[in-house]
Amino acid sequence: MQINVIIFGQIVDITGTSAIAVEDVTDTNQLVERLATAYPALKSAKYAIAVDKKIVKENTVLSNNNTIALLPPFSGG
Amino acid sequence: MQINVIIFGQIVDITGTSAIAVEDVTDTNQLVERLATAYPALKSAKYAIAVDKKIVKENTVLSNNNTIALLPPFSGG
Amino acid sequence: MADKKIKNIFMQGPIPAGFIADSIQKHSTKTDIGAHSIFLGQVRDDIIGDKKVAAIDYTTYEEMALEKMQEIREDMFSKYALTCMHVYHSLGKVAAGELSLFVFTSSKHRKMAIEACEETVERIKAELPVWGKELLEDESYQWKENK
Amino acid sequence: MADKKIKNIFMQGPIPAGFIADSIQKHSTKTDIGAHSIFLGQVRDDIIGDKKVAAIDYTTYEEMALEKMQEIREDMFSKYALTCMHVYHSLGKVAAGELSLFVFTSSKHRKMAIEACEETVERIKAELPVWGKELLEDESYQWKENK
Repeated sequence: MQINVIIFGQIVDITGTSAIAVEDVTDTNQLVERLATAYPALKSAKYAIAVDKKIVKENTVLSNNNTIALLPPFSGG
Repeated sequence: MQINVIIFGQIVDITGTSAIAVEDVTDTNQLVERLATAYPALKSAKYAIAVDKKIVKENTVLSNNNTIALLPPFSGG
Repeated sequence: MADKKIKNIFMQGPIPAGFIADSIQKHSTKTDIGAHSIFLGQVRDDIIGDKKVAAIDYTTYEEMALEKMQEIREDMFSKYALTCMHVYHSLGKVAAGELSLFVFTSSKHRKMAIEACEETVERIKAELPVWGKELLEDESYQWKENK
Repeated sequence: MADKKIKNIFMQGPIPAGFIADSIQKHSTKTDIGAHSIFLGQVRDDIIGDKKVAAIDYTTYEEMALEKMQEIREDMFSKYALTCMHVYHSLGKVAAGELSLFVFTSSKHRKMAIEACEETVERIKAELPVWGKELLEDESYQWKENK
């Protein structure tokens, strides 16, 4: 299964792109591992994962219908 | 000794004027009594007395150099 | 305090929205400001008995009010890390829907600006010798009371 | 929530003082309002290392931000007796001294307007997916962090 991930803020400085596709992941824990392998700098980066515009704190099962986003700490205002 | 008193807000509705002169008073307690005699409706009116722009809560000796003001409850803003 | 310049805060009639915009705009040169907090008091058309308030006519004991405002201002600057603070209060007639009070505090960080603004509004309501006469539709009136 | 209209809060570039004045002016027809509370965020020219911040470039995850803002708005209306509430946030480049956030709450009484404004600002800073990139004088940059 291919998961499409959209990326914001300073995390784009690490990935070099604001959208990536990750193959063969079924939950958010796996996604984090796969991202860390592809982009080692992500290991020390602070970010939250949003699934369908809601931040998830626990491991969450993913389907390719979900919208997945990597969100560094907010700094609006 | 003559004391000049300036009057504001709803207290003017009682006195009919915004400045009055009161003869032979030496302190604020006497002033309150004399005013109540002249304007009985003042007995039930709420007001503070300011001597030289400071509100006095205790009986205060007056001289004719003082600026005395009768101040009903504030309602600015 | 005797040698400090006492600022005037009173303006005749309502405070125009354009005046507030000008006041905000002037702060764009103060680039150490991160947060502004503004309070605006607007005249309500409350129902008194069976009549609406059409306007409030404000009067003050000006010398005392300006001296008291100076004291409040100094207290705010010593209590909070403010960059600046502006206060304007209407005198005379202000119709329902128009603005009668404008309190504007600015600081590097939001907490200071917000707290100073709120405290200033409370002190103005409680301590400034200003009186509002609520003019009703039928030209009768009632003296306003602050809660 | 699905059938409620989601309001846009974003505007390109800085929030002009004249826009704020127009927003205030529009409330003069709402004669049951007694108090307005306004918060403005202004870009500071902080020193980072030995360089000044010239501007902040704001980006957002717009769909999520608008959904979250709608949630905050609904919470504020159920918690406080508000007459109305308006929020605007800049996207793109906002220079030091310019305004990037405008929160505007109105109520019959001051306490409600003031508390709702402050709480909305805190929630925007903590919960809205918006990122500020501080552009320094020499065209290097640093990502802003909210405190």
